[in-house]
Amino acid sequence: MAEYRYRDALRRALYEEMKADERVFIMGEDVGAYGGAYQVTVGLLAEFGEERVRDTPLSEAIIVGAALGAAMVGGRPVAEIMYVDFAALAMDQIVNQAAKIHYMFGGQFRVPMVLRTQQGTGRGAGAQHSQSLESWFVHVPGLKVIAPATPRDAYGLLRAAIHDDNPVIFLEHKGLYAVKGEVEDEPFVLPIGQAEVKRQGQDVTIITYSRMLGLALEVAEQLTSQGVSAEVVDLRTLKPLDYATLEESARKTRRVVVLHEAVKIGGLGAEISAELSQRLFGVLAAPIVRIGAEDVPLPANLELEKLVIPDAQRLTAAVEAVMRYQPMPTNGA
Amino acid sequence: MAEYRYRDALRRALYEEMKADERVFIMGEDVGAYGGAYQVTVGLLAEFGEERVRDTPLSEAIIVGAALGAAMVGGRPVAEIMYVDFAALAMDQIVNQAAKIHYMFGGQFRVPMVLRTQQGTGRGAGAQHSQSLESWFVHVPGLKVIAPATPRDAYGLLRAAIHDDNPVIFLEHKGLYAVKGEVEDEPFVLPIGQAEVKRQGQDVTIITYSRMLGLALEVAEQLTSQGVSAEVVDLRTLKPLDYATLEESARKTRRVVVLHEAVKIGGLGAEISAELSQRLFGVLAAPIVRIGAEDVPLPANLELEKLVIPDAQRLTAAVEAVMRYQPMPTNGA
Amino acid sequence: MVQDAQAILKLYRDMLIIRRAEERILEELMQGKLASTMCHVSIGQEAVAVGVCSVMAEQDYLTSTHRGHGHFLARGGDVKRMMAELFGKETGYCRGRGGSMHITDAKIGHLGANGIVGGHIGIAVGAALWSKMSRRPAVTVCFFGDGGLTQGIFHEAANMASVWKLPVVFVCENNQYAMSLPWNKAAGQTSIQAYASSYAMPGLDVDGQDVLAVQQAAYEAIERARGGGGPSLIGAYTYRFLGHSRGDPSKYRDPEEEKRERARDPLLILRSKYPDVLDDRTTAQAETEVKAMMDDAVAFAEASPIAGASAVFSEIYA
Amino acid sequence: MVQDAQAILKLYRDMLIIRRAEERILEELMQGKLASTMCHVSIGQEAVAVGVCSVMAEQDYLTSTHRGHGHFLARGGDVKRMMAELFGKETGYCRGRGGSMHITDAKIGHLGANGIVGGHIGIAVGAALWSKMSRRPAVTVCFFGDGGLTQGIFHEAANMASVWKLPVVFVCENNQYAMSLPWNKAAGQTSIQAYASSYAMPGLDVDGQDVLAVQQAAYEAIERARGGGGPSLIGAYTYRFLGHSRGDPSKYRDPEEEKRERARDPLLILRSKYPDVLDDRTTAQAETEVKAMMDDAVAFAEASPIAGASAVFSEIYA
Ligand SMILES: Cc1ncc(C[n+]2csc(CCOP(=O)(O)OP(=O)(O)O)c2C)c(N)n1
Ligand SMILES: Cc1ncc(C[n+]2csc(CCOP(=O)(O)OP(=O)(O)O)c2C)c(N)n1
Ligand SMILES: [Mg+2]
Ligand SMILES: [Mg+2]
Repeated sequence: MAEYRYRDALRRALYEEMKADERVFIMGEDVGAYGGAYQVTVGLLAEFGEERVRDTPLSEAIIVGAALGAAMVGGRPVAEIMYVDFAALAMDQIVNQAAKIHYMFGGQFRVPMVLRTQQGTGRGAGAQHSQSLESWFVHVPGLKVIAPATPRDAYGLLRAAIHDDNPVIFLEHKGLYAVKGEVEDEPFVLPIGQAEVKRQGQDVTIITYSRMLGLALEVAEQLTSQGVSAEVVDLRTLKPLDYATLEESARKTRRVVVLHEAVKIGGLGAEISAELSQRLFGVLAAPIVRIGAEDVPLPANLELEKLVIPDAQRLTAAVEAVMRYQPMPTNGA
Repeated sequence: MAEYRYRDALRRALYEEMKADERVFIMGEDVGAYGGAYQVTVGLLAEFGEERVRDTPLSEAIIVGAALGAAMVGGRPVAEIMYVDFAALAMDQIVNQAAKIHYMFGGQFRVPMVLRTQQGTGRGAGAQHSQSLESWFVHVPGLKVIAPATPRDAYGLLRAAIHDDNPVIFLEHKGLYAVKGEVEDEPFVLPIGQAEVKRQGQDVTIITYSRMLGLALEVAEQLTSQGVSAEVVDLRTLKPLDYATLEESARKTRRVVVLHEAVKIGGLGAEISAELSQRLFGVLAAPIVRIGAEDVPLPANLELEKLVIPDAQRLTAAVEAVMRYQPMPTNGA
Repeated sequence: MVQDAQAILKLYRDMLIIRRAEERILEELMQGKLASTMCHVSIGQEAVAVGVCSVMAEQDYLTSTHRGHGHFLARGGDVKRMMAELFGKETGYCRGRGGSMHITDAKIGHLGANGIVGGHIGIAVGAALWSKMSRRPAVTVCFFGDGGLTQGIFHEAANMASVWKLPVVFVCENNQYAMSLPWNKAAGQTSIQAYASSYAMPGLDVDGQDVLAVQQAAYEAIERARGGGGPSLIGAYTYRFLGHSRGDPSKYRDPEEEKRERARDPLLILRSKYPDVLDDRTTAQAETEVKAMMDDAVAFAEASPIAGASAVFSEIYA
Repeated sequence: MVQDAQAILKLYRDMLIIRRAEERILEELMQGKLASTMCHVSIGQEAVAVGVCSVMAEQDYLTSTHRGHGHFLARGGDVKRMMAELFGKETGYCRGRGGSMHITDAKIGHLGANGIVGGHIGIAVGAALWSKMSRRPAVTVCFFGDGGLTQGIFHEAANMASVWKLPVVFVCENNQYAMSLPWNKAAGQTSIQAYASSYAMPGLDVDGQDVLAVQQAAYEAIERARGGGGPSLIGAYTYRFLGHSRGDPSKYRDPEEEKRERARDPLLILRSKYPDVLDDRTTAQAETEVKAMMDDAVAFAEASPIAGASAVFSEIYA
């Protein structure tokens, strides 16, 4: 067992996969000598050479398109889009092409490609470099979507994504790259599609993913002093969603808060809240509360940015409200 | 009062706005001599000339970009993207640019532009020409989103969209263009952001929009024979959402079904269900049921396409289930 | 290229197959037999597809457009399973999920007809990239229209192919119109080959109605790519004889122009060049054979089953 | 263009303002005074911004990039409110919402620095379109980098501007690198002007370190556009003296190359051309004045308030 930073765990996954399978290669902007905008691919150029660690021209659409074409004829590309915001330039290639090729052509092609990108706030990067766009991808049939929160998950799930024969959107978080965590020395792969209970609790379930996991764990810890035992479930995979795990936890605690950094309106929290509200109608002791970013473009000033996204205060208040909830006397049948 | 087809009502709105305001102009693929892929702009070229009814090169990103630039310096463009699927080629211009310009630059610019497009199934147009992507746009701060279901709403809301000083995504439906309905002879404008109860009812609320309104009204009518009185609420504007109207109806009926053609997972129905489930916790007599497309790319075969999207049978079953719902005896406090 | 009688006849016959297949498709469409409303025929443009595909090797790839029946058939796709696809049947190439606009056969290196104008150009570059990386002598041909050329991704693709010297041949079928937009309102200039210079690749404009001219240009470009010489751009000037799609009366076109252009029929042009090889008896026999092929194809399509609900919900993921 | 002493001094001083402003910005950045981590300086590239902006008319527009301080200041933006913006203050041009990457002043026809490489090129074309449609004699200058040139939207934009003969001047600042990617790995060829021929517009490569050469090229292109002659493309060859952004040691560059290129400092080049106008006394005085400007700007920024929560949630819609 060793400590890895999130970025190093990702690099280890890339390294092992490239060693094991000649068909795996990396392409993207500044992934070579620069080592990636967030240093994930540092050293891979020296190890694997320019052929397999390809610096591309600054052209997001063709990065995805070329990865897709290569995947259709036998390659296993891991393409990088530097910021998820720039995926907006490649949405046709991701959504109309990569996601649909397998089904639309009646199963004639496989599309084993991974699209690594990173999203989120924390650097005062402004409205065009800080978005969290997972719900766009979750809405698209044919894609898989992963958003790891820990070095261990980042490692195990990136390997799984590379093994998968479908287009996988792999969402890292710019605020996590330096975060450290334990990763086993023995190589392993984590299954796609499994959420994980990251903290056991009895009274309330906080469902979250990516960088917000840290906030959830921190608040959960603080809440013990108020006698609240919070369970924290980390989705890890956003598509397909592991409703079995979510439902089990929510059935136990009967109180749910869904937390993410993406805009609340139309965010993934809506999907989860809607589904659990339906499945657990009559079981829940309180309405499910969603916490996400306000409906505002993200300001560049780091202090202002913080006002837009969820923080400990808002999460604590939400949990408290859910704990405190008293059913109204219903005025009907 | 005269009967208009949906497409003619849209054309009337364009015509009146262009007559009234020289700054309003149209640009898009085949909007001129061809009259638009779905004949909305027929005749406008003859009336207003090539300068104001501009056939663009086949380049979606620059269509949106140029409309945006024109809007920033005084024009009031109505740009057309032929199919919403092609908006995937212009997401950077829509989301990173148009939606953010006003806020990100501290209010220095206004962006009075309308992006007309059409979406949905019904023509066996296949996976790349039949999607419903409204939830992408609803998730983006800075945009407004409209999806009219009737000729009257199409007319009144397109005029409102053109008057608005913000980027408005105006989602028509390819299956509605030939549908007829009454529109007042006197010019009028409908307010953005107001849902409308299209059918009064007492027992259950069906919340829907765009082409699915027809299905909802049809099923609601059929349900009377079973003694079920269904209220049908048409959202009309998808962003901002008129929760006041939705809540009022849901509070009355205490039963809600949300219906749309877009993929259910991560669809707008999730947002509505999550929000109403929270607001009306303890008030609702049954869980909110969402109906949307299955998580499958849309097949070209018209018969197969029908299997993927909601139909009368599925809607009826959902309403019946909601009506029939019996709370489980809770096994806890 | 040396042309013997057999080769000429094959070119003629391949063009005839496309012509008659698309005429038949239109007939079936009128009778409501097609399962989708989307259908674009390439009548008049057959020489481009046939000229290019005639010099492709077995291991080569191609990507195609919404107007792709010609590329598909010229590459050797089976007209039966194609017709079944258009009829929306389970025996169709895409199990009825794709229809006309997505006709594809992976087995013959056909990487898909695509409904997004320009959307497949990236796929072509990617296929060429992997061919090069895996050291296979495969060349990828990327067909696209004059409309595709004004999409940003063409330029990103051409640039990447150029920098990485990828074995891809870009074939722009300039049929003078993108839907209703004439080329002179779509671009600031008339040439296609001029675009090649931006990407430091060879560019050549050819008469797309002359199958031999197309063949020669394609042969050179493909062999150059195969030899490691990188990409090329061919501008094949052609004309679509009919409307953009069903129900387009092409009112935006000058009838005089249509008449003039229709006279430049690639089938007639080839016949006039080789009257001895393509004499009346030979062409009549070809007609008979091709007619039978089409009857068979329609019969096969009609007899085939449509997918059931369970099939629709299968193969969403690999 | 006729150059009197005053004009030369102004060019020098405008370049000096940019140089010293950005040096000061870096200092403040190191001290943790900037409100965002995003900051790209254009030190070494001042001649392009100043040369072009020196011949723009009051009613003209420009669009700019992530590396936009130079364009902004050369166009006459107020360094105080710019510094306040970088400090994230409410008095900043964007109320602290934009930061360095989005510095903008609508009042001087500046339509925004943009964080998406190539993302603003459409805005430039649209502004030019409306100028033409509303018959105003405004020209729009679109600055972008060598990286922006490989984005599809540049090509869509150049094509549209060409077909519609729009009054826009595309200025590609080729500083030889897009982040770590050298131009020779980004494109198949060295010239920028070569891209103009695809769009049937004039193209001109100039030495971007020579402010007078840039000015001359821009003058011709702008006046041509103003006269209805349509768009042009200028390729200005320059070099960024520092890393791509803070914390980039530019390991991907050859130190020899850096040394050679840094010797071609646009300030020194202008001085060496006009030693009499730009003598030691004059330049020293300019330094003093500019230094005072920067001190004022920083003082203003520091003294300014930051937006409160209510401000953050205002002006989301117009
Ligand atoms: C991205 C995109 N935009 C628009 C369309 C609608 N459309 C389909 S074909 C076509 C014209 C294409 O012109 P061209 O590339 O010249 O091919 P042609 O139809 O002439 O064969 C258009 C506008 C589309 N399918 N995809
Ligand atoms: C669409 C997009 N892709 C990538 C980036 C990340 N990025 C910012 S600047 C830059 C390099 C830009 O190069 P160039 O256009 O030559 O401008 P320069 O930085 O050299 O001034 C990159 C890759 C971005 N901001 N936007
Ligand atoms: Mg064409
Ligand atoms: Mg550069």
